[in-house]
Amino acid sequence: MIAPNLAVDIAGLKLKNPVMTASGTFGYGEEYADYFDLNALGAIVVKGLSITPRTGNPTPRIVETPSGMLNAIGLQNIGVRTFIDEKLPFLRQFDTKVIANFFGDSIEEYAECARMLSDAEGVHALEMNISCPNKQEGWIVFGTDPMTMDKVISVTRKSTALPLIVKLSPNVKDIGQMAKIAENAGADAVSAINTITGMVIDVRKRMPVLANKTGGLSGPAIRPVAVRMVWEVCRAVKIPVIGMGGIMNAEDALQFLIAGARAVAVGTANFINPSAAADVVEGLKLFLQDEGVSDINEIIGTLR
Amino acid sequence: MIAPNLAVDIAGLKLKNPVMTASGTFGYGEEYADYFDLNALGAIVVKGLSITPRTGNPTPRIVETPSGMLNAIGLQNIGVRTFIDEKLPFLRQFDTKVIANFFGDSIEEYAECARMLSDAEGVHALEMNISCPNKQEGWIVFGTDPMTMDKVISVTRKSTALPLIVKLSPNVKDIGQMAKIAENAGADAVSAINTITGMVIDVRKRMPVLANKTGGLSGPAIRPVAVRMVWEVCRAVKIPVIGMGGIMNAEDALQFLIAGARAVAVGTANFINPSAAADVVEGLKLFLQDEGVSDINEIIGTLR
Amino acid sequence: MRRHFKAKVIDNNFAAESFKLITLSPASEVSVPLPGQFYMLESGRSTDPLLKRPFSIFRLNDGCLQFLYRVRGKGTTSIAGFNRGDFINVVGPLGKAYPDPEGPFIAVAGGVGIASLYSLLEKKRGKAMLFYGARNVRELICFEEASKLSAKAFSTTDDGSSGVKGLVTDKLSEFIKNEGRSMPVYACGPHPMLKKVAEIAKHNNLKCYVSLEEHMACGIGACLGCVVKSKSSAVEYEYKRVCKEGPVFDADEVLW
Amino acid sequence: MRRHFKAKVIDNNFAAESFKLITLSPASEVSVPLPGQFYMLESGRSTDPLLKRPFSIFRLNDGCLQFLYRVRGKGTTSIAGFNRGDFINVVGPLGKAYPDPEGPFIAVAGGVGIASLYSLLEKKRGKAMLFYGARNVRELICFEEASKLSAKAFSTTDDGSSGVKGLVTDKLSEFIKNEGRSMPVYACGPHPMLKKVAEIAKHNNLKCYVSLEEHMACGIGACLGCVVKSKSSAVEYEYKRVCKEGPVFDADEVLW
Ligand SMILES: Cc1cc2nc3c(=O)[nH]c(=O)nc-3n(C[C@H](O)[C@H](O)[C@H](O)COP(=O)(O)OP(=O)(O)OC[C@H]3O[C@@H](n4cnc5c(N)ncnc54)[C@H](O)[C@@H]3O)c2cc1C
Ligand SMILES: Cc1cc2nc3c(=O)[nH]c(=O)nc-3n(C[C@H](O)[C@H](O)[C@H](O)COP(=O)(O)OP(=O)(O)OC[C@H]3O[C@@H](n4cnc5c(N)ncnc54)[C@H](O)[C@@H]3O)c2cc1C
Ligand SMILES: Cc1cc2nc3c(=O)[nH]c(=O)nc-3n(C[C@H](O)[C@H](O)[C@H](O)COP(=O)(O)O)c2cc1C
Ligand SMILES: Cc1cc2nc3c(=O)[nH]c(=O)nc-3n(C[C@H](O)[C@H](O)[C@H](O)COP(=O)(O)O)c2cc1C
Ligand code: FES
Ligand code: FES
Repeated sequence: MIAPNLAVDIAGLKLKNPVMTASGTFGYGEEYADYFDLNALGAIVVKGLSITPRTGNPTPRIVETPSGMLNAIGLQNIGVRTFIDEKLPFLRQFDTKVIANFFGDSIEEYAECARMLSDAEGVHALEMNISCPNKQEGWIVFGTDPMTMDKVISVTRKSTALPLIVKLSPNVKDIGQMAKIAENAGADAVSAINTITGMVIDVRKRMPVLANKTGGLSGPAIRPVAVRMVWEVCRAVKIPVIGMGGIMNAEDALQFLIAGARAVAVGTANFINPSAAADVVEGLKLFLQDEGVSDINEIIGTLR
Repeated sequence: MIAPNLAVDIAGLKLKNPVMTASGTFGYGEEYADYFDLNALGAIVVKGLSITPRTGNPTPRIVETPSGMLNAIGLQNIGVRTFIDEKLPFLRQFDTKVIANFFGDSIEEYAECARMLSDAEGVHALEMNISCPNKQEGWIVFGTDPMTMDKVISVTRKSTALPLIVKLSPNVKDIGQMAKIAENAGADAVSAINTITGMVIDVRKRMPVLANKTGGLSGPAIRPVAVRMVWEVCRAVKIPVIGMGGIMNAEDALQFLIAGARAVAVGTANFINPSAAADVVEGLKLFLQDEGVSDINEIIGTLR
Repeated sequence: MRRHFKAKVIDNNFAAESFKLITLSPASEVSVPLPGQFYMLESGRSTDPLLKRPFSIFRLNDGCLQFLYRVRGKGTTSIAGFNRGDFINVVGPLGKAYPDPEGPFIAVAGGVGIASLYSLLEKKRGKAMLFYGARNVRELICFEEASKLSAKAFSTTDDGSSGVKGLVTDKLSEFIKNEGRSMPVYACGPHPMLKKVAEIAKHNNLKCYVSLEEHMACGIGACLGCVVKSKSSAVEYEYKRVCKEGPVFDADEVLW
Repeated sequence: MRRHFKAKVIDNNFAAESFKLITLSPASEVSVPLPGQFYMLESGRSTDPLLKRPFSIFRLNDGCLQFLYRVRGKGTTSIAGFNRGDFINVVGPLGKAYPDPEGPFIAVAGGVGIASLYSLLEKKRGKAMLFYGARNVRELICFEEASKLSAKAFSTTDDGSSGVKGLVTDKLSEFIKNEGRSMPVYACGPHPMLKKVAEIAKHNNLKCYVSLEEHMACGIGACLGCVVKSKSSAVEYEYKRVCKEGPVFDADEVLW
């Protein structure tokens, strides 16, 4: 049998397959190079970057929950400069697209960060993490307030010619509507979902387990919510959608693709199985062969 | 050692302990009478009632997910009349408060339902399920739209003198704000959280597993989200809060109490362990003894 | 008598490829199950899998409860991992049993559906005409033992590796046509098979009882997850709970 | 050489009340671990528990990896349930090892911290002054074997059921004061113990290496979950990853 086609196109970004890594769960790629050939992936999305380095939150930063985990890393990162100088050269070795996830404390920072990353050789697309509070305007989270969201995307849009992916927060009432706002503000694609805010309390100490009190829930626990939200997003917008949330294997990934996502990202699963993302690629191939489908694009959005 | 005090007061409703059952997970109480003495509970919350009986959704109605389950029962119920005539007499035998959960398709139905239940002997409080769409006004879900929510609570408030508990939907951006609206509209207490909307797709059939496509996620998977939301609600309002979402044992219940909930409800756990709610009561006693605390009220809201 | 109890795993061995037989010794005094009733078995120690899983009582053996199950998804895989000596939580017996057949009767089993009928064959030794269909001879579990308990026994397999090649319902039709006897029919198996059996019974004016399956959360009537559409005099249809009003239904009640 | 492999459980027995020793035979060729390195072990078949759990290599025995672990929460309870013959997923060896002591050295173990130091004692047979503290004699696991591998060995217990009653750090102070030797210190145990050991070492101008613990998700440097505050020349402090820059740190680097 001929190998099925896995290539997909995200707003002009050609991926050899629809499997990416989720930001913050794959470091800068190099951590996983010991475990599998990074050429196997459609794209690598790196840990969220800001203009200047961030130290992040105090510990404990993570706690396990039933079929999931909370994290409050606090966006620790090495900063755009160091990323470009020290991490990007390594990633350029691979025939895999590199997507830079980034964020800022203000609209200006978002725009500036996008600009800096756009000039770097080997960054193929940008993913805006808008689940961060706006320091200048009363700490409103960019991605949960329609007006703030529209503004930060519109401005950032103007500062980059790369495909701009907006990563949606699930901590909203109507994620489809938020996706529509992103589309109208100039996003080339949207990705969903980011983590859902949660808390675990140590009942003996009467204290939250995380030093930051709350953290973001990820992993299989959130998958049903993620699939539903991605499905809503796909029905709301015409731009491509990247689905994620609790994907552990190819079958989970297929739920998102069938719901309409053009690509998927593997997150927490990388922690449990360092070759999870590559295994998903293999699993998708097997599924297509098994079902006698020659092109993954014939699976996308086929939910009846 | 003297047995610790477990009694709590919810808006004048005196419960012998803070443990209730979550609506829809305990039938009308009688299903569980074979498994433990219902007198052990603080309160029994019955399956959601409407003025006239409902047939509910087609099957499959449930599907298991990682550490959780989706349900789309579709509010099947026997109707207020039959409940009062056939189920309430059984419940009156017990020295346990009975809370009637109810809903409607329109504001008038909510008010009428509350009125009918208020006249029944042996109903001690009402819990409004506002996670239902408003048929008359474009299927907006009552509990996710501030205006609609305010209206339905204000009107229903006038039709009952019983303690009125409003059950909050988690499918919102800011549950604290929604709780505040409920408080201002006249709710005596709020309960949280109802299920989070989710979907599971059968990848071979390219179809949602549930006949209703989406369903409500419950169980341990949602507990971190529920604890966080209940904590936000407790900080937003002065009226008592009833916490629920994924409680499997006393330790889980304590997370909600420490976050500030005056009482808790055990839901999905009843399906896995028919005496789960009674076991939580026992576990709370042991915890208090172990910690040398003589009154559960000294635990409530002690999060540092 | 407790209906929610701990039981010790005495044995949990393969009965055939992908079929296991688990033997449980209850740790407290428990009720005696009737043929057709079922139990909810713990599906593991953690919250994934979360819900208990429903299984028909296969046999009561020396005070022990036996269940014959097919290892399918994550729940049964987890149950298959229980070892001798482990304790597991059990709820049951649950649901309505098969009404006692007064004389000879027809039993139709599809695949692991034999689990639900086996104890009826045991109880009514020598009274059953057994029709047992499976995919192949390997999945025709305990056909020999079941045959010995029956007056007559026929097997069918999809691949002809045992008995007649074809559908068990075809064999049943043929038998009723040829022998023309008037016996009640008791059936357990996949939904399409049950539907067909119900049609055949109706067509031949035979009383018919079917044991149905639905996804279950509680097994005790509380969640309303397991309902089936059934006929109602008052309204168009009515939902009945498989775990409470069933799993055994008069085929006439069911809206197929 | 694979750092992510399947391994067969050869043994998984109690070493003491609530302590187990698991012996794993890798199914493929794997790297040889150094004392102080650790592995991430699968915590079960389902998604609850979800994450792998970190454990120091205890011993390399006949090509098998051995881990000594305390059964605490749901992860270790699940690992305790693995049976001989099961296959589990393993990632490792991970992290920085103890720097090789050139001559005699002091080893300080608190409780199950002995797991991390044991292979160093084996490697540097007869070179260590061992200080081993535990709650009671039952939790003083393999003290005898460890003593044989050491030049001298002292035990302390909280309840005096073996060795001196009291803190291991008091015994250590006393020893250094009396014997005044200049040896590097290697320590693994609870955080407050390590902090105290670091103080004692600093006060006596001894080089000191500590093996730290933090909640881990990935174990391979990707999630940034396991960081510790450490000194930095440029900024106030810097977060280093226990799984990558550690778990063994120069005590001077750590911001205690
Ligand atoms: C009353 C009754 C008696 C049964 N008796 C037996 C028996 O004796 N032997 C036997 O092998 N099987 C029996 N079954 C079917 C058995 O319960 C399922 O095979 C089992 O639940 C599958 O679980 P799983 O997690 O391995 O499969 P999965 O497919 O992973 O299950 C996922 C979910 O679907 C539900 N589910 C899947 N298939 C079924 C089904 N056919 N019926 C009900 N729920 C299902 C599961 O309970 C679970 O919630 C019976 C079912 C019912 C309702
Ligand atoms: C580098 C390293 C080496 C270790 N070596 C050993 C060893 O050889 N023997 C041994 O018994 N233990 C060792 N530990 C501690 C061991 O990892 C924890 O006891 C174990 O993870 C607890 O898991 P649990 O699910 O049973 O406990 P829970 O308390 O239920 O764990 C809940 C969560 O907290 C994390 N956690 C809890 N305690 C710790 C801890 N002390 N360190 C790290 N994470 C923790 C768990 O990984 C899990 O994510 C080591 C830890 C680290 C970081
Ligand atoms: C430890 C950790 C760190 C993360 N950091 C980021 C980040 O820097 N930027 C971002 O957009 N998302 C971040 N995420 C969210 C993930 O990219 C992903 O959206 C989410 O975890 C859901 O997918 P999963 O369930 O497969 O992990 C992080 C998630 C985890 C678990
Ligand atoms: C099968 C099922 C039916 C439910 N029916 C109702 C209902 O009728 N009314 C209501 O307000 N909540 C209903 N709920 C929501 C629960 O009361 C509870 O809010 C939710 O399940 C979270 O708690 P848990 O995780 O402990 O189950 C239902 C939940 C389940 C699982
Ligand atoms: S399984 Fe819950 S009502 Fe039948
Ligand atoms: S555990 Fe993930 S970076 Fe250390």
